[in-house]
Amino acid sequence: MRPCGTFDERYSQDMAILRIKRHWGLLIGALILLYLFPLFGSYYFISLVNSLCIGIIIVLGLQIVSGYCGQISFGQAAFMAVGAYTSAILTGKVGLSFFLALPISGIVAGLIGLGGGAPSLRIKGFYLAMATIAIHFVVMWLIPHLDITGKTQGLHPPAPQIGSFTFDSDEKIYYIIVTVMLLMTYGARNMVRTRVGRAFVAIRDNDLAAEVMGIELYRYKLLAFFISCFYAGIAGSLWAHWIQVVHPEQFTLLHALNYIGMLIVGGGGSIPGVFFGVIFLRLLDEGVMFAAPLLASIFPWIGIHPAASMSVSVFGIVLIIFLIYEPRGLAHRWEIFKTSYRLYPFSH
Amino acid sequence: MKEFLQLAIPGLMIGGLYSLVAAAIVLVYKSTRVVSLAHGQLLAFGGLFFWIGLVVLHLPLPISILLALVSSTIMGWLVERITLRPLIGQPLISAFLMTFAIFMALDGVFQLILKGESKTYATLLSLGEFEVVGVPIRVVQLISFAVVLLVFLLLALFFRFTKTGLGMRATAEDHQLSQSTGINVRTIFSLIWIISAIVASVAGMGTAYVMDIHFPLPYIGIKGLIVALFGGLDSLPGALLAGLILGILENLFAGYLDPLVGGGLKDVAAYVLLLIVLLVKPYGLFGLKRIERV
Amino acid sequence: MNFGGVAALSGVSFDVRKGEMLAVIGPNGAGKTSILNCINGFYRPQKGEMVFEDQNIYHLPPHQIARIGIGRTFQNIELFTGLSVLDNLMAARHLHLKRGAFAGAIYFGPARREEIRHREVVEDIIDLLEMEPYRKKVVGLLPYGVRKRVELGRALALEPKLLLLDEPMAGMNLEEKEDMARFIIDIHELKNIPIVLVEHDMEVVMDIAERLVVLDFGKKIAEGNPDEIRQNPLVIRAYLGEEESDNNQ
Amino acid sequence: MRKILCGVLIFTFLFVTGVLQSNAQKEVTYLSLADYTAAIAGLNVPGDMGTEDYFKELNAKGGVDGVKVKFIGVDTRYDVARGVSAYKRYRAEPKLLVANAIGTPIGKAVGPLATKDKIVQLVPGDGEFQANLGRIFVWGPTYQDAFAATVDWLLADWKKKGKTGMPKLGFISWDSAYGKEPLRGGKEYAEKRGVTLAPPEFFPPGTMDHTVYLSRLAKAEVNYIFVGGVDPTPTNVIRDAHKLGLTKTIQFFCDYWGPTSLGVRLHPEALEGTVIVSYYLRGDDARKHPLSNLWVKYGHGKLEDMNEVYTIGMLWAMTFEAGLKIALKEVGYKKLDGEAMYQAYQKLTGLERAGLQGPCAYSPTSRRGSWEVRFYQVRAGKVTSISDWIKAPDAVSLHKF
Repeated sequence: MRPCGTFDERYSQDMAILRIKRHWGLLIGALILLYLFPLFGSYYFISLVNSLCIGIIIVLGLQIVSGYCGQISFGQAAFMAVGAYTSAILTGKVGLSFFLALPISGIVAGLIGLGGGAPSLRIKGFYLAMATIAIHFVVMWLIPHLDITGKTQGLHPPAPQIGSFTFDSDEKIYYIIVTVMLLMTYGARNMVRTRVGRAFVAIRDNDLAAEVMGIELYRYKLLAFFISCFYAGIAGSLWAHWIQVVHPEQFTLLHALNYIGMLIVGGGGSIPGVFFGVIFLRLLDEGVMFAAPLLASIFPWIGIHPAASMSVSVFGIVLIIFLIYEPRGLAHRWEIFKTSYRLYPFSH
Repeated sequence: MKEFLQLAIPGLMIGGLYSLVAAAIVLVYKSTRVVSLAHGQLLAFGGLFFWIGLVVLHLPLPISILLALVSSTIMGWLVERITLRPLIGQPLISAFLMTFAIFMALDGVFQLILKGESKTYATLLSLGEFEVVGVPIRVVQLISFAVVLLVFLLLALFFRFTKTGLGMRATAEDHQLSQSTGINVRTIFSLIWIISAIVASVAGMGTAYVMDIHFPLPYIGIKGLIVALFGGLDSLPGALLAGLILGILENLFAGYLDPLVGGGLKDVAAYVLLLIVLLVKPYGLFGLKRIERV
Repeated sequence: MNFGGVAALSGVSFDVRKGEMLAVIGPNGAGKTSILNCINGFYRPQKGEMVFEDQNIYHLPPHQIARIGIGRTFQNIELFTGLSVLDNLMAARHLHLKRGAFAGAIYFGPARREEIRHREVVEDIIDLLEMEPYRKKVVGLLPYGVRKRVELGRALALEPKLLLLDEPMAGMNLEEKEDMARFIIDIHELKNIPIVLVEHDMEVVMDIAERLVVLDFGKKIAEGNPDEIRQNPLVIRAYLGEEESDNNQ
Repeated sequence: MRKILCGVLIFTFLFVTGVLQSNAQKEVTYLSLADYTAAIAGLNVPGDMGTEDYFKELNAKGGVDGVKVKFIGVDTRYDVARGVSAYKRYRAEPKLLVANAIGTPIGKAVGPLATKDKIVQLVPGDGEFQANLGRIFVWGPTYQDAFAATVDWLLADWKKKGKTGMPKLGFISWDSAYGKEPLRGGKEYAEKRGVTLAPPEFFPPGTMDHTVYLSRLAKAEVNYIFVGGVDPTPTNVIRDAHKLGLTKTIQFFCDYWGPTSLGVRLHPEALEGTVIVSYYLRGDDARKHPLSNLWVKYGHGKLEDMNEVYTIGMLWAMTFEAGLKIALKEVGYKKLDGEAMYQAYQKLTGLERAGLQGPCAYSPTSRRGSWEVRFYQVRAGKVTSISDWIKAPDAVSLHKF
């Protein structure tokens, strides 16, 4: 968002994301608002923001592997499960602090995620996507059949703790989740505009040319998978300690598909797109879920079950409309808006 | 041996139905390069329409079949016309997501009709059973298997000998080229969706007959997708063979390995197989490897 | 080098001398592009050897060829369509940048300094090829001639020790061709690196190349300076085919 | 475009007036986190219909001492994230007293939240909540109790048939927490009574063909098979067993969520002879019950199309009504909260619920909805009662949770 008539004099200035004082002002204002939100937000909205932040972390990972590196992955839900379980085991059974378990669960998920990227040596495109679906199911079958994961019963990870302070409520863990989300966003935003990020886009846009430029395809594809699964693992760990239950039945393929949907609605290859996509689809999902009982109570002749079924359809229909009328995602709309703002008041 | 056959023969019968779903997916992929999740719903609705005709409206069997086929035709056409045609020229992942969106949109309708219950064709055709080497086989299963083979035969004939079929094969090779030779690619797309919807609905009637109509029926579509990949996304014979193989192997996995690992292997088996196949033969058993030119 | 029974290249051998501009010419299907593909590792010839600066590069994968210092452009433009001109060139600096994913994510400190340093190198190339107005434009939307230029710039950004250009002037109008020829000559003089120029159109290269290699049906039929080639009867027949022989009768 | 806008405006207007209307009187809230569109919809849809209809009837009669009950049913699609989100959304509803969380993982995820908010939570039948007493109440006897009662029944049956030795029992159910629950305690009970258990079979929910698992149980030469899963799963399992010819030699049992009369109607020949252990009325018993008329009254169709699970919904509602009555008497509407309701629920011991279920067993030391089960058998395509109410053995205490 640059107002008309702003120019750069140095390369460092041109490369900065925040270019003028107003940007810094906006950013700091937004951060203050975000951190003060639990003081005035209602319980439900705090919890909603928590779930949005976790969703954003997962989709950021997906954006890196799919949106930037072009390798579609349906494994996000499974790797989130890996992260959640690792964290739950490390804190619950080993007794590690949450703040150590958080990065470790990211790394563990990332390492297992390398297995998801392994087939990318030989296959690409949709075949690779299906391989990640296969990995999803293999992981989700393994989890309830191992002893360490509490089998089908799941685990109850404890709330995070610093000294004697426990982050045991939505308002408290909100600060952890939001902070981690901001850090992860900062990392992703910078990563995609530096060397590794350009290598990813090069692979996505033209893998032959990328190789000619000296980019080792397989290594960078694996790196992309590692990073995306790292993000999923971090999100899983946060989720586990927020809900305080990890259960094999809570990570399904439908979740993974939903994350891809968020990516598309938001727009591939764009970090703000992740925010748009996650927020739009999560709010839509919440909306249809709560419209159903409301509808049923206002128009009793509809009944609860048809209203619920309709909510499923509405979700599908909105996605259809989106794909037809805004195929490049909300991020594209945002770009158009930014450009017109840049030129304002001279529209030509 | 007897135990092996007891596992393999029912697997083969189910596998035939997987092949049909896979065939429907392969048809669409071959001509439009769209990988479809929506076929699970087309299948489920095929079964549902048949049930509506037979059980709700009490129509005679042939008319019910006709009703199901006609409704599926309309549905296939509508799906292509409304949702996928606007996406021509968009990235294929959008089209894939579109099929997912269709899946969700139709799932709501499917669940609305089902109300969590299970529907069946009740006592339609119970022609008894006979034994082959000690394995009981029901005549109905045999009939459904024969139908599977017949559909494949018809598809093969259609693509080899009719002008439309040839046009579709040409479209599969190159959209722009075939357009320039006077083939209307859009009509071909509509037609291919209609044909695939019909194939899926036949599979749906078969599956629903063997296993009733209840909530997981649409998810057979994902199985079909695995089978299609397993056989190679652009190969009809591959779909047939891969379906049969998967049907059998699934049962063998569950039969021999389940006790060792504590159950639940049946579904995972398909995915493990898929992973192995993709690593060994990246384009499926019969898929064409595309050579890239610089 | 065979493709399923079709011999694409056989018994072709030539060398590139330090600092020279070599043109490889020949009619359609002569195997010109195949030679480049063999050199930078896309194709794996069944027999033969390739030596670059006393190092055998036979059967090395493409990214290692790039590391050794061989850069190339493509006949059909193969750009990173989603990136801006600037980022396309920066992507080609990949081998010269050292910071990994983690440093990039943190950005402050070494990664940032590195980015700025290499930005300057890239800006020089942009100046050289006169691409300033397009700097921040996404390349997928640029006109054809400019995209060709971006590709040349991208190959330059690699800082190659040997530059392979695959039909840099294909599909251009006369004016664009002249511009492109000027850029190639500029690069050749400024960087003093050997350039292998593959071209379909003989007349264009005659003016700028110092030496030419002529291919036909995967075989080398002639080698020499432009004047020698112009008079070579084999070359004339290969280029003009039967018509020429009709005239002779 | 203008038409769409008009439509949206009218819709919003109706919406707003509806919302305003429903906020006018004294009311309490009953929340149901149910799965209407996925794996266990067969249980949840008719169940919540029953609850909703009973509350409508109750409100039409003026509610409990003038306090009306607001029913909210949310479709969670068997998804934990949705369940938790829905709970958090509705937790601020005026006087939310009871949350019914259907589906094991959702129950477990909502449990700590409901406990923190001090409201009463209901779950289907996991013995875990009886073993660790908290604010979570079970609908009826736990799953393991039903399994233990079945073991008793089959031993009597074995003796009645004049066979010697000990029978062998097979177990087949979903590969999930719910599917494995009956064996946590049930296994110990069977061992105590000397019944051998064949290795249990678990299949993924949504499996459509069960022949593999059944053949393996047949090979283990079991005499009885206990089938788990929510209808239509058990119906389909027994249908497959029938195809394999197993129903002739093996006696099948189903647990609470086994074939309803609708399931029986689909495959009468397959289900013939199947024994169902139940804590609520089934078949014609349920249909003859006067409360079943609500099914017709609220326009769900003909009485013979009624799913018996409908009555369970009414049971929840009746229990809620009784609990509310006690809580209102003790603290009054103003101070009414989840804590008061929790105390009231513990005083419901012995509550009779129109004979639809055995007397209520909620007490400070018990979370069971009742102790009694009764056995039904499919005879000539009808679910027929073959026993009176029997007190189920306590199998929960045998397992270390």
